[in-house]
Amino acid sequence: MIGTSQVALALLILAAVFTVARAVRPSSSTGDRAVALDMATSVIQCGLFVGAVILGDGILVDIALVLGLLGFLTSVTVARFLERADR
Amino acid sequence: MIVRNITLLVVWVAMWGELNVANVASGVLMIAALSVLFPTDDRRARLAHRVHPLGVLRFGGRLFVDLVVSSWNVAMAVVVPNADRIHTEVFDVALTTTSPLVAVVVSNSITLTPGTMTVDIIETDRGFALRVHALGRAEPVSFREQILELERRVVAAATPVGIPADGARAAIEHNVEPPRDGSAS
Amino acid sequence: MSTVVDIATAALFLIGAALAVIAGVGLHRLGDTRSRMHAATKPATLGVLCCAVGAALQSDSSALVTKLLLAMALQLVTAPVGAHMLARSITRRDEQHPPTTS
Amino acid sequence: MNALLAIPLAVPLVGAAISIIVRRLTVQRVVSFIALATSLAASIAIVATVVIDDSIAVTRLGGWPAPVAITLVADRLSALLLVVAVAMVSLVLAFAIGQRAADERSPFYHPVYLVLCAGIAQAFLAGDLFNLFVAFELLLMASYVLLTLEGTDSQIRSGTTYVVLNVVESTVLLTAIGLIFAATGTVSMADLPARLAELPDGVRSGLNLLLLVAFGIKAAVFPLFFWLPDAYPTAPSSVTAVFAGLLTKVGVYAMLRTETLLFPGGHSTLLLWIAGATMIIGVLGAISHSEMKRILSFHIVSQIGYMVMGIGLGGEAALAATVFYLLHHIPVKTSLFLVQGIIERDTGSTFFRDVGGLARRSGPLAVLFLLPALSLAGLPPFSGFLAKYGLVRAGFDGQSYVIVGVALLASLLTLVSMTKIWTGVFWGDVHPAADAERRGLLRRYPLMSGSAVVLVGGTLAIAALAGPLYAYCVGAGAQLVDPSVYIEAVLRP
Amino acid sequence: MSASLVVLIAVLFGTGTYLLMHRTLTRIVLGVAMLGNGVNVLILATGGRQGEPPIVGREGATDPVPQALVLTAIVIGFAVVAFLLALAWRNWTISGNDAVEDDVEDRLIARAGADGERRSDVHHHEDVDL
Amino acid sequence: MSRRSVILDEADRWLFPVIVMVSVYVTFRGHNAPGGGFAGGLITGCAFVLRFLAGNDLRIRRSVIARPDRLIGAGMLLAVATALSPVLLGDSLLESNIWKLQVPLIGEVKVVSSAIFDLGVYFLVIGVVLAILLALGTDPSEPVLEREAT
Amino acid sequence: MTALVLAHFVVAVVVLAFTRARPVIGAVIGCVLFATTAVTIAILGIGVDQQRVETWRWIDDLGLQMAFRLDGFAVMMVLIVSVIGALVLAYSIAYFDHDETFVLFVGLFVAFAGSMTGLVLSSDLFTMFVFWELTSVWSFLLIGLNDRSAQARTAALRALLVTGGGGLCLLAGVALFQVLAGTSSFAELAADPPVGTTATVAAILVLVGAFTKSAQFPFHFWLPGAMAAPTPVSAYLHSATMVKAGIVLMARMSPIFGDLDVWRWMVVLSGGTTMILGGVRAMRQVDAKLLLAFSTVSQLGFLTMLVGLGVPGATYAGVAHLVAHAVFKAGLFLGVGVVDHATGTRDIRKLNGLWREMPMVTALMCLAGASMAGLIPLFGFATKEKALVALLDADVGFVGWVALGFVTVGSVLSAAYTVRLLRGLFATKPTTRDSAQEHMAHLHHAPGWLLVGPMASFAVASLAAGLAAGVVGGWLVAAGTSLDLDVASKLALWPGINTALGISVAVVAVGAVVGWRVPVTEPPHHPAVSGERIFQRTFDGLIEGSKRITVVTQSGSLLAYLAVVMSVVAAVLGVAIFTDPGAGFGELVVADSPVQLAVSVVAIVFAFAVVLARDRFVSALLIGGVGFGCAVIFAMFGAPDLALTQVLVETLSIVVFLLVLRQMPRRFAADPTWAPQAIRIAISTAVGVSVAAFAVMVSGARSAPSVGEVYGELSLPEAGGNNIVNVILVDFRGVDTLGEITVLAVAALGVTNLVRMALRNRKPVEDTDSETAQPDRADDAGSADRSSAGGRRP
Ligand code: NA
Ligand code: NA
Repeated sequence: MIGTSQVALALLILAAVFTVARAVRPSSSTGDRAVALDMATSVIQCGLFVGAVILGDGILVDIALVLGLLGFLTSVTVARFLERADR
Repeated sequence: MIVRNITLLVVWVAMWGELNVANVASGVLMIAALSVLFPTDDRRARLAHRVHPLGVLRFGGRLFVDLVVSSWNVAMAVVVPNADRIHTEVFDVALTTTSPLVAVVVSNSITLTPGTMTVDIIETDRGFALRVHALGRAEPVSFREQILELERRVVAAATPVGIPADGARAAIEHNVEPPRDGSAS
Repeated sequence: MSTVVDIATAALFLIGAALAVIAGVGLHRLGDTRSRMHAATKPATLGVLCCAVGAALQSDSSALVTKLLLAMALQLVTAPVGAHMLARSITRRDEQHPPTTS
Repeated sequence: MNALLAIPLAVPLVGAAISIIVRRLTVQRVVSFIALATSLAASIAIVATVVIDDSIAVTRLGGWPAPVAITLVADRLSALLLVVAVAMVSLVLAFAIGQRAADERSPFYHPVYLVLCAGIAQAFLAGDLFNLFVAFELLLMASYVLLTLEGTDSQIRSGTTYVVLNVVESTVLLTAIGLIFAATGTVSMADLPARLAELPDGVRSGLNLLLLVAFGIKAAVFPLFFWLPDAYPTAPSSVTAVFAGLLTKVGVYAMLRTETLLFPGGHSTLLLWIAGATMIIGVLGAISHSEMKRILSFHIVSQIGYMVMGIGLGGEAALAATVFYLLHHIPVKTSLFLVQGIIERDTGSTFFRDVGGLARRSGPLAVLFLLPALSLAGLPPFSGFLAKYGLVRAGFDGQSYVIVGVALLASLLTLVSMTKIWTGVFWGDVHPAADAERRGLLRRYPLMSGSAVVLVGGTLAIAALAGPLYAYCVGAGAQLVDPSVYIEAVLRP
Repeated sequence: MSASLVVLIAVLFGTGTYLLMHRTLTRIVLGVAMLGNGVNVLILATGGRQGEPPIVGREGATDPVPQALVLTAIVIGFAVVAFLLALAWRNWTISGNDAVEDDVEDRLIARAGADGERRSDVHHHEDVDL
Repeated sequence: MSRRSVILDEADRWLFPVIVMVSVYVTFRGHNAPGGGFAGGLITGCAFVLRFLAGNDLRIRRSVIARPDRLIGAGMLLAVATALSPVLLGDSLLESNIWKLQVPLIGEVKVVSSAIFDLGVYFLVIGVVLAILLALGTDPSEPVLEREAT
Repeated sequence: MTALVLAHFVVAVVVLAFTRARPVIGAVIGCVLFATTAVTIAILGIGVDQQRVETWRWIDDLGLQMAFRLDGFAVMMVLIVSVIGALVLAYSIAYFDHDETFVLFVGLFVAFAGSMTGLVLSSDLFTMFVFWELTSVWSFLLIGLNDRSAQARTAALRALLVTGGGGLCLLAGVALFQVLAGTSSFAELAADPPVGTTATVAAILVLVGAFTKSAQFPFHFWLPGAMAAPTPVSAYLHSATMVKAGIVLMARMSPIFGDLDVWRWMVVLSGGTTMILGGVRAMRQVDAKLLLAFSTVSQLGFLTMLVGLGVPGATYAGVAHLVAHAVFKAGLFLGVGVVDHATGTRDIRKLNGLWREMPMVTALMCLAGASMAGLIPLFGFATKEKALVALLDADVGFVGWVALGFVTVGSVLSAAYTVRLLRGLFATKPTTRDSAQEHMAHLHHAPGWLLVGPMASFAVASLAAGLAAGVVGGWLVAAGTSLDLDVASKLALWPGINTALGISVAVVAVGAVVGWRVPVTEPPHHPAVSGERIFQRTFDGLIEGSKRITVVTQSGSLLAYLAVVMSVVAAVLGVAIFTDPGAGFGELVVADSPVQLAVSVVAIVFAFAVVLARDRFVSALLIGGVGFGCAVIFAMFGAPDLALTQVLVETLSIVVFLLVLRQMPRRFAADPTWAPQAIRIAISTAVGVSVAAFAVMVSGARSAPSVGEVYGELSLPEAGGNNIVNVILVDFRGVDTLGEITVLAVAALGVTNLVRMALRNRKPVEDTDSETAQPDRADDAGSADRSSAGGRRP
């Protein structure tokens, strides 16, 4: 069980690497980067759920909850200001 | 309002993780305080929806299936891309509903369902029109039909009641008192 | 019983993580920003749900389960909102300033 | 005792909270007055306690035992600085109200000013290194806001320099404190000395130096002083006055405290080098400028050098002289800025090209400038001379002849720059733009002049009462030299 | 101590310092934020060993004190960044750029002190994109 | 094209109270699990960010706290007063008390005075976020440049 | 005594505060005060067995006290100060007439007299120093009395800085004596003189102080400049009293240190050079007042040699000549003032045949002049004669003969410049150039009795004292005795025919010839090298140099400041690391967990991406990435509270960043190169590496357990919470949190304020009726409504 979770974590790290790569690639547009950050919060949530099981710690779920509730705000903010800023 | 408040109460109790007097009482207090401090005095609040629990469940189940299918589709587009799978297109689809809630739920569901993503909601004189971004080849007619089907399912879960379309929109846009011919919840 | 649950959890975790990886790859493989958002929204959301369910299966307290359910519900509500807003701004911008190159 | 030590930091915060809520000017003024008066009374009571009991006053916040609780500690040094600071802050507030600029322009002046006061009080009383950091942040954030209160072009430009450098200072300080915790497992200043003593030399010296850098920026010593002369001249005089008098001295205080309590005997040669360079470079900066506020700002830097010299010399006599120097310098510097404020209020500028002949227009104002100016330049019989003499003597006692020579040279150069102000502002032709017929300058701004007069009177009183005051400082020096007194007072169950 | 955190600390401090040394206030604020992160990681990483969350009753809990210190530091860091950004905003509304300009009086002294030796004030304006 | 978004509007309508509830939850259980007034206040702040981004009115409909700085002041007052109250009783600043109350239907409720302190923190932080939002959210479509860059 | 001194200051304040309208009243009060002082001191001090002593302890811990003693020398000096003061003050009533600065003059004059009285009464070096510096200040203000004149300002400054600098030497000397002997009292120092190199240095420092005050070479140059002051000031401060302070000091100190070789040589070389130099320069002057100034310089050199040599007879002669000089020089100055007042000029080229027009003044001036030249039967003759005798008898070896040489040559010059002065002022001279004729000054109005009276007193006193030299000399024995001298022989009008008399006669004869032969019509001579110029060049160099240094130290560039600060950080840590790396490096592991490693890499990548980003929005997003990375690290580390807070703060930070950045251009401007990129990178790398390395070092050094353990034990039972971090925040370290939220609150107020100010500047019209007006400041929600309602659309 824990072993599989470790594998899952490894996969999540891989996902994170892809996500980060999108965020920092010079060719990315601002939108891309915002998408990547959005995606990063999802990956972190996954990681927190898996981590909650590995560590047997419900506390991490709380963080995941808040992250899920508020993670979209970054995207929305970027979206809101992107139109204007690019004018 | 009732729907919303009950939803909030459920959220509150779920958060504390235990159904007991203390949690319900504090939840009621909490919701009362919220209503006092942040009254939704928008005219929109007068829009009511009748919720059908069975419809909600059916909609939820369908949404889950759609999510799985769409994830699969994206996965295929990513893992084994071909011209059809990575083709993109933008459609405008006019909804029949006049309820913003329904429009929003439809729009969100579209985003979670196979191959589509709402990129804009346009309010027209006749209701809401969605601008949808589609990943993969789609046939326009059936595509629209799919979305209208989705809308029907949403309406079956939460039916807007009592307010004529134009009145509601006028109320939203011009902030005037809407005609009082419907019941408000 | 617990073995079954364990296997289910393991599977859900692996699926969730794999979905996240696919979403991550999609961020690179797909052609334009809006296409990439498909990847970021759908598989990623499903991934989160899978992991949440997996965690819920392992939890021994009802409080944690309800909290996880709440987290899932919120994820379903918020993820499309963020995606939509981004897509909207990109669409509107592209309409105002049609991309000239690439 | 519990209540007494808490008041100077808590009551201004209550006042700040009230005047954030209530924007009515009269209410804000009354609240500020009550809060500061209460603080002042408490501070005086603290000094009385410290002197009468001949002990160190300690309160353990939250009632927890000593190493756990954050303690507020008032030894002679802290108590003295507390009284001086609160008195100064109160007088400058009266001045500011008289200036009719600051608090009428922004409803945030009073709350922020009170927070500044609370921060200063907390910095002097903190018995915990991290709490000291928080106090610094408190007074710094308040100072950022006060410095940019009017949001003018020049305020923003120099405010930016000030804010950024002080933020960097905070970062260094926080790093140092974090690493001190890492090395010792505590941030209580009474708990630290024993644990620090066990550390390897490299670690201890690094931590000490890091703290010195942080406090050095705050105190504006060479080569970390440059933010000060750029930032101070742009703020309203009432703000600059309190900054000039107090903020750098908080840095000096922190240096004094940590160098005596936490790292006794460390880096004294380095400190003397820094002291000498600070004195000379600072006063040369003053000489090079032709605007009163700039010159006075550079003087601050130079004078800090004297205090660092005292810290570097170490020993009871030198530390006593340093404490007396602090006691003298705060009101003197503040009063000079108040005089500057009066001139600026009347003429709109203190550039030498814009003013002149003020001695003829207002003799009393000239006297009001001359007394603290001569004091700052270290001429007898004023307090500045006595402070300087104490340091010189301590330097000779320790056979540190070079630094004494530098100090005396700097003192002469200070005189040069003071005469520059005197000849540029008070002598010469009355500037054509000024209304030469408008005499009775002081009577025109009663509240401003009143606070300046009280303050200058205070500086004279320091000289007159130098005997008992110096004895007090010697007591403070003795407490500083022997950290065990402090440690026992705090850790005593 | 974990080497990966050490490297992270080095990078955060290094990049933070680098960003500070610019004329553009935005970059300076970024540098401040970066340094803030660096200090937070530093305090946590040096203050104790990785472990369980410090909740009463848990075995092998990590030291709570560095966490309390860092929490305070995070808040203060946020306050500072917000204020600096407001300064940048004000700077922008005043001058149309967010460059930190040199002190006027100091430059005058420089000019008087060494006429012609130094180049005159350079005013920097942002090249507007798009 | 409208700058408002129906989706964001609805999200605000439904999520705002949810976020506030989460914040209250996080605040009150902070003493026993991660959270506390600061985190709670920030979460409510995020709710206001959502409301702000949706283009909706940020006001709180009670005049006492109509202005964010009043909220700041109230929170600060609550926190300082809690800290200072033991001093009036001769104890030291921030001395904490634990009261156990019997509430009908609910049973014993433990109230720690530091929780009141935390509540002050909560309100203050909300006020801070609101103040910053209101200030820096000034509509940039009205140019505020005082002098044009030359 | 103290009361008398204080009375001066009180009177000064009263005069300045209350006699603005009628300054003459102030002057009269001053004269009364001086007279009272003279009488009181005479009663208290003359013929009294028990010397009056008053001591006021000031700072016991530093051994500082204000100590006065009324010995014979003090009595003599106080009488000089107050009697001359009264006469000069009376004279000034007429001199100033209706000048607006008169009241200021009177106030400062009285204050000066008070300080001078205190100085001469001091029985402690420290006490003397206090008054010493005060006299410098009054002198500064009095020289600058005519502050509109740039020349006066410069002269005042020069005088202040030279005497002030000397004062610092004196201060150092005082402090050294305090350290060496534990006292600065003259009596105690004399009783047990400190010895050794340090003591010698201290004595030299004191001597240098005395030299500056008494205008001894090489500090002599400030005195002639001080003649920019009104004549009464010159007569009183810069000839009769203040410049004698150095002589007084030497008189007090030379019995203690006079037998030091270095002391003697310094005194003789400096005093002798001054005497000659002053005399030579006096011969080059055409302004009578300047001529007198240089003559004063010369005479001060003479006095320095006499008093400083530490030979009892010479000192006694010096004390006597001090009196003689004070009297005749005051008379001469006032006389020049009379001429100036009457003719409007002091230029001896423009004055011709004035003796006809003011014979009375001429006669009086001749009397005073004769005393200066050392003619019998004037007092100056007796004192100079005594000096020559003393020098001839002095048994101090070569240095004594050198002194005698200087005195002889100097006396020739004295006679010469006296002749030049008197001839220039009053005699009928053959005019060589016609053009000069029309510039010739003539008497405008006859001088009144108030002008002539005081001057006549001095002239007559010179004669009377000369005639009664024996009696006066007897009085002066008391002064000599109080200086610890064994006075062997007193003054006498006719000393009998001896070597000294021979020298005197020769000197006067040669001097008279020289004085007559040097033409008075020559333009004033400015020597290529003069102290004045050196001083000015030094001063200008100081100003210029300070500017150059300040340009470097205070560049005004935030960039440079930050570079310095960060370099210092890196440097100090580097020093610490190389001192002793410690054990920390051995305890490094790659990472606590693979996730930690991965997330660290992620955060590092984001950090570099922020550096490379050229787009404002993007950089804000990327720094958010760094923040989220740190949050994950916190969560992994066992710090969920931190992680939660970090996530929230990061989210809000991005929002705030974007709120601000949306208004700016998307792309960063190219940063103008302040320094090569390499330097920036080098500093950054150094900071990063040194901080991290030091962190490793520190982490290996922990020896004691953390206080965190105690918190853990107390948390639940005592503070009622399970979450230790939160309990620490709201309870154990609640005051930190209180401070922290206040910081937050203030920051929010600051942000609001900045925006308010921007909006106010934008809308000045609306501003006047809403923002600044009092009612709006009050508690209406109007401003909040306006700023929050409706219009908030991003
Ligand atoms: Na001027
Ligand atoms: Na400036």
